[in-house]
Amino acid sequence: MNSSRLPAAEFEVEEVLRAAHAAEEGSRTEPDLDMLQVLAADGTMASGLAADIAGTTVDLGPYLAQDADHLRSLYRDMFLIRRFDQESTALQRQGQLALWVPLTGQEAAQIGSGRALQPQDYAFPTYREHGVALTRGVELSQILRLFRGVTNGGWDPRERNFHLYTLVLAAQSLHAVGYAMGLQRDQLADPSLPPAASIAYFGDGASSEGDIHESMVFAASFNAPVVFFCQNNQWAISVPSSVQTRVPLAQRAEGYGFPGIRVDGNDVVAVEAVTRWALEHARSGRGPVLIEAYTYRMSAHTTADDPTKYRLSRDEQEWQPRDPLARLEAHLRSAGTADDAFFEELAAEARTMASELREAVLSMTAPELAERFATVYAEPHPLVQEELRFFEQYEAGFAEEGKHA
Amino acid sequence: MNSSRLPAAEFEVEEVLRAAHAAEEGSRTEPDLDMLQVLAADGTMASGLAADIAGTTVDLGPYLAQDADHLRSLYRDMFLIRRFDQESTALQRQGQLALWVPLTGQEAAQIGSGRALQPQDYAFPTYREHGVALTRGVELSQILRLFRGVTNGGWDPRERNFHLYTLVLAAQSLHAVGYAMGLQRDQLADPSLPPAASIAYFGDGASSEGDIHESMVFAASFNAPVVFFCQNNQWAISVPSSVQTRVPLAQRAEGYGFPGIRVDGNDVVAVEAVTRWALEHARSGRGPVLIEAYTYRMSAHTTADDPTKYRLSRDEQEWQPRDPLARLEAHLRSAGTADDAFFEELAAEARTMASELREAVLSMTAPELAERFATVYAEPHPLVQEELRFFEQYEAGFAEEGKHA
Amino acid sequence: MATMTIARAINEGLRASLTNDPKTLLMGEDIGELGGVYRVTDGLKRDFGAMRVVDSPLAESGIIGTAIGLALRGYRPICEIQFDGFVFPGFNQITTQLAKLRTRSDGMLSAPVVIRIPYGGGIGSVEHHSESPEALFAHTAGLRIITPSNAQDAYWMIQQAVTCEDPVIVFEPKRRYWLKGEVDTSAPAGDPFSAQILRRGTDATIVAYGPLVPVALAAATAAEEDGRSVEVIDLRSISPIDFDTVTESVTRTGRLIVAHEAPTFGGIGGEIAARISERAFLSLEAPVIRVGGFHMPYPVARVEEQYLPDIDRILEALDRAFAY
Amino acid sequence: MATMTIARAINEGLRASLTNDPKTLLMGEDIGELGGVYRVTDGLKRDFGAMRVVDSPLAESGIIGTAIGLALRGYRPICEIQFDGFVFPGFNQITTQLAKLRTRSDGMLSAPVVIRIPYGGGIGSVEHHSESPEALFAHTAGLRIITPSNAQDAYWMIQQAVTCEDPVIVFEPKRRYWLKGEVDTSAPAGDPFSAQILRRGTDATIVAYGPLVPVALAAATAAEEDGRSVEVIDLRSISPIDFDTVTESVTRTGRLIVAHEAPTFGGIGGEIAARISERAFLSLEAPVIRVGGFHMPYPVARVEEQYLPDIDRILEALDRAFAY
Ligand SMILES: Cc1ncc(C[n+]2csc(CCOP(=O)(O)OP(=O)(O)O)c2C)c(N)n1
Ligand SMILES: Cc1ncc(C[n+]2csc(CCOP(=O)(O)OP(=O)(O)O)c2C)c(N)n1
Ligand SMILES: [Mg+2]
Ligand SMILES: [Mg+2]
Repeated sequence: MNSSRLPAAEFEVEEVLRAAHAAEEGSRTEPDLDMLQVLAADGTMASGLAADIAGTTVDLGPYLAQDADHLRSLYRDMFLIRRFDQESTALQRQGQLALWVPLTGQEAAQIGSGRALQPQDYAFPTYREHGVALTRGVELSQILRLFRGVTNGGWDPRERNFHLYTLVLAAQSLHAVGYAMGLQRDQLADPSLPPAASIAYFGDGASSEGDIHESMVFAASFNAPVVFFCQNNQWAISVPSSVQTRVPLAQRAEGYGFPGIRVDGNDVVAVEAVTRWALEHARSGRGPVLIEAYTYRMSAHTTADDPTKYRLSRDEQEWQPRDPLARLEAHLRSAGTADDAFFEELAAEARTMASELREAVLSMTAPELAERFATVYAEPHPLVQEELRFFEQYEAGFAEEGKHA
Repeated sequence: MNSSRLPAAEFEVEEVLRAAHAAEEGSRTEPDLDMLQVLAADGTMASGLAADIAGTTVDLGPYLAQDADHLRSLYRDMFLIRRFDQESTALQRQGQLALWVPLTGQEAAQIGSGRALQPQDYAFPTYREHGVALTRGVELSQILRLFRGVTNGGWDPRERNFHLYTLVLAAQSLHAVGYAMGLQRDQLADPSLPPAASIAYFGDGASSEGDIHESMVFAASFNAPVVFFCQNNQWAISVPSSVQTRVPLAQRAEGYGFPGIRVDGNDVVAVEAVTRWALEHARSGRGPVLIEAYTYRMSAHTTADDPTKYRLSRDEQEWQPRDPLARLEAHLRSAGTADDAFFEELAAEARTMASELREAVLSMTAPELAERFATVYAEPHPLVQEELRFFEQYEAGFAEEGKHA
Repeated sequence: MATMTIARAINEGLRASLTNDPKTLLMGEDIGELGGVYRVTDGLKRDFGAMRVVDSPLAESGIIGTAIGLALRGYRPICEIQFDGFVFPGFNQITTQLAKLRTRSDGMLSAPVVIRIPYGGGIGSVEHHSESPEALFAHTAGLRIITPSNAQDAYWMIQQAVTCEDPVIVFEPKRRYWLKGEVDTSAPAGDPFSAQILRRGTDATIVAYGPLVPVALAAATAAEEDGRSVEVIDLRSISPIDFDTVTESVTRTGRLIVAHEAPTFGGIGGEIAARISERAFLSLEAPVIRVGGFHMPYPVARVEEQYLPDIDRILEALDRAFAY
Repeated sequence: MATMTIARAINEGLRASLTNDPKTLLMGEDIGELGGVYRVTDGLKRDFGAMRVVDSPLAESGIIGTAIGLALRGYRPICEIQFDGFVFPGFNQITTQLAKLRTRSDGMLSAPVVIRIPYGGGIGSVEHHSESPEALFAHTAGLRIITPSNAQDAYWMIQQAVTCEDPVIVFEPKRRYWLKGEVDTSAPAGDPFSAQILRRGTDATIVAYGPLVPVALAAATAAEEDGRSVEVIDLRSISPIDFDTVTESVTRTGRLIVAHEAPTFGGIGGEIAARISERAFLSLEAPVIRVGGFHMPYPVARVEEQYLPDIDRILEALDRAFAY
């Protein structure tokens, strides 16, 4: 992530991406190998789902939720979070946010997995999981506090069991495993507690970091109730996922001896089913699971990014027909389970949300630096106190008197 | 590694390892699953070797070297390095070395893999690979310079393409990959160069470090000519390998999309064949390979370690019959390709080596601290020069005159 | 009152923490059956079980990172890093996560993780086993760093680290593990983040911590023979530093020597020298003199005695201070 | 002579290095097609190809660790760390491997790896994108650390880092990337490890580096209005530090202010203050005053202007120095 307040790059944007690049591109596209899917890109829906897990066929049917109400609510979440994304992008362009990290294209992966969580589960996002935040019930405007630069956090993670965004890639994956080790111990101490799991979100780029490995080693070693949820959106800023791996990322799990599943990350129904299964697997003491949601970042990495530098519009167009919202809309319409009124109502709801969001952002006040001294330590700290005293005197204009106490 | 100069632990050694521990022990022993072997523990030798690599059967026959001369020379290397190990242990006990890291039990893994290397290959050891050093032609006494505390290195790695020991676990694995990336570039620049590979040695414990993961990610991404050679000797000091992994470590390779093979690490013939194949695979541009040599650390972790604290003598006894030297001796004797004279001659050679070693160690002089200032930087450095000046004046007794320039 | 070594005092302190708070747990490499390579956790797995005393996989980032997660779930993990030189794979988790969690959450979350690190040289060991990296942590806000120099402090400071709501790194002076001392296991503990004047003097002050405290005391005794009355302060806490105690001392003595094993350049002695030079500018009769390691990787065992600050090096520094 | 920004000057410097020595190569995240998030490597992959300008997997330890391996094979890798706050996963490789390789091999091996790190605040960014961690590297022997403050230095210092046999970390003042200046691409470069007096004065000296150099110069100009003649030194090299130049200056001016963005506590300013207080004890008319960040994680964007040392903070420090 780089800041939007930067001067624009002075170097000319290359007019055409080189032929070499285009050639590379060709070989980059990984085959959609063994990817679980229920809802096809054209909106047709299968009625069952089975996964091959370490050579055994597992029926995920019981985890599938396909009734009309449920599908409509999934669509609603995806629609609202896309609208949220658009509004936040607009707010950034208008200078109200320092930066924005769009999720467009990844709604199914996030809403599907987020909806699979139970209240007692705890989610560790990276920085793009606004959709998961919505499913957890986090007040969306709070997310924008981070991007407005008034806090590095934004919400109380304990309220909705949704952790703060962690910007150092992969670091949170270990926190998720440790948290799961805590859940294990809680359960041992009090077996009447509802079984719970944690879930760690990370990207295809982050998968290369050592912390991802160590988190999988620890999770396997302690059979921790954790689900690793990798959104392979094909890109780590400008670097294609083929630089991080030459096989599906889900396959990494085999090296640690726990299940790894690749799911169509643009199919919200399949994502939800797979994640439900994985969470239950974890909660019931059977250990960790890795899910790779194969999806696509349809927008820029952040509002400071310029994807024309590194990817062809052809590529972006290729993914357009796989849009997670379009396919569920197609399904709902063709199945007759949602009519124009539904979509119009939803659009209206989204408009209201957007304007409330805008209001909330504009009313967010900047903190005072003086307040920041209070949260460095939990207990009194003489250096912090001394520096705060200095700062307050300095600010109060005593500074000019020459000598600080 | 901890130092031998420490006072002995004051806490009483637990009289009996707890029943709980014993129970754990039982489940710890991993099955010898899918482990390549030619030379069985009883000395019988198969005539062929085939590996299942990603579902395809690969004939390793062409890589097998089984003629009598060769087998005798493998035995010789293993015998000499065990003798070296014993002598070094003795030197440590006599206070001539600060510490010793024994290899007994791992001779086949080290001699087999080391002998598979060609001169242009480059090896990155951890700290226990004295056997590999021998196969590279490193003067063995130089290794003891490190353990005598007169250097952190000991030999010129470029002379024999055998890198210095790296004590921070797993760090050298990335160096091996970078080196292999250099080999790739050299080859591109000058195709007449003999193809070469690097090999990274690490242990079952080190396999959990993030650097191992990153090295495998980089190796796969750049298809680097590197062989990862993991000696799974069952223990990371006191921690059994089951804490690091619940599946064979060789399986990790699947997650990166390159071949992983588990070989009987106590079978020098199979180890050599597999490593030869892997190196050729790497050198010929087909990318990295992971070899897990399944073996056993028959002695303590270091001379400062006390294995009775954490493992049962039953365990140690179980591995005794799988001794890599005993089985090759049994084979040589039953095949009639080595007689008593051979073994006696070898023992005599080893005795000579040992006494020369002892002499070399005793004649190793400690450096002067003043010399250490010279190797911190390659180019002149004012702070180092200033501190050296101070130190020399201080040592010369000028210090008493009160003021340092 | 009982006599025990520093190692045993930490063992007993850990035992007390494990007993007092069911949410505490130990994590590290070889801390279970083996009891750690220094036997500091000896017997604790036997007595508290594998869920409380966890032999972790061999990965320092993993140890610190999962400890943070455990802390988020309400636990109080006490991590052992096997040696000073092996903390660096965990540096990212300590610096960017553990230290910043509280600020990141605007004070809503805390991560009361304790990290025990045996540190320092003088044990005749190989590379990476003798370092003093405390300055590399002290610069990062959000962490607290303490280092006991005697058994009484060792027993109490580890327990105080555990109950502290902030993350605390405890640097344990490994070459003093077998130093014996009296421990009052009933006495209420003093503030672990304060310095302690161990010896009164009028002509100069020596500030030291951890393994160099006995050296500083011996130097002060030796200086007495030259007619110099030297005050000795055990810093005890490296972050925060109890500058009040040091300033007060220096305003009385007029001279300050700061000694640590870590290299002088960029070491914590620079911070002390800078701050005291400012606070006590008009009282100083000589510049603050630092005694520390040279700007080189910790040298090989056979020369470490020449490298480590010893009584003579401190006396030489005193000579320089008195020459002004 | 050409006018260019610092970013462009580094780009041109890298281009010159890639042209002059076929063994050089760049490695990092997003440095290829994208040209880095700051476009500093823009166009280089196009012109030198994927074997010389390598988009690496996303792993900082991997970048540094493989760079060491490449260096062992005779290459001269120039690594880019995307932001200051993301260097820490690579900290272990830098601290325990890169810095120590030469000593470990008794001088037989060297690892001429260059690590470029855009650093510092003032860009209105989110967490981990505005830090100044130079002190965390300066304490480790075996590394060299430089930081250019203008285009001319940027162009030459990166090239000098590349030809240096020692590992060099180049901290690039990211908020000054678009600061323009004259670059003489033909002039022989001065010693990159020396400080430079940018402005002469008689009453006080300000030492600054990287992003704060323009601030120090502006403060000196402002002080002139109060009748104070202030000398300004651009430190340029953080390890080693050119103490001779600073000492010489302070013996003339009698007062020293050291300014950096990094937190004061444990920062490199402490080292400078301590060393100059010792070297110039009898010349100092006031204690060395440090101006730096507070002991807190780099604050959120909306308050960073209050946090960052600015002209007023330096003037306030000058006032304090003149009050003695
Ligand atoms: C340790 C670390 N290194 C570098 C960065 C800079 N950075 C921010 S996002 C990003 C790409 C991440 O890609 P991926 O993990 O695929 O997640 P995505 O952005 O696609 O959701 C990079 C390199 C970082 N945040 N953390
Ligand atoms: C990064 C790091 N952490 C901890 C240590 C301390 N240590 C030295 S050897 C060892 C166990 C290594 O086990 P393994 O990798 O299996 O190798 P083996 O000793 O069995 O050959 C440990 C924990 C270290 N050297 N480096
Ligand atoms: Mg991605
Ligand atoms: Mg092992």
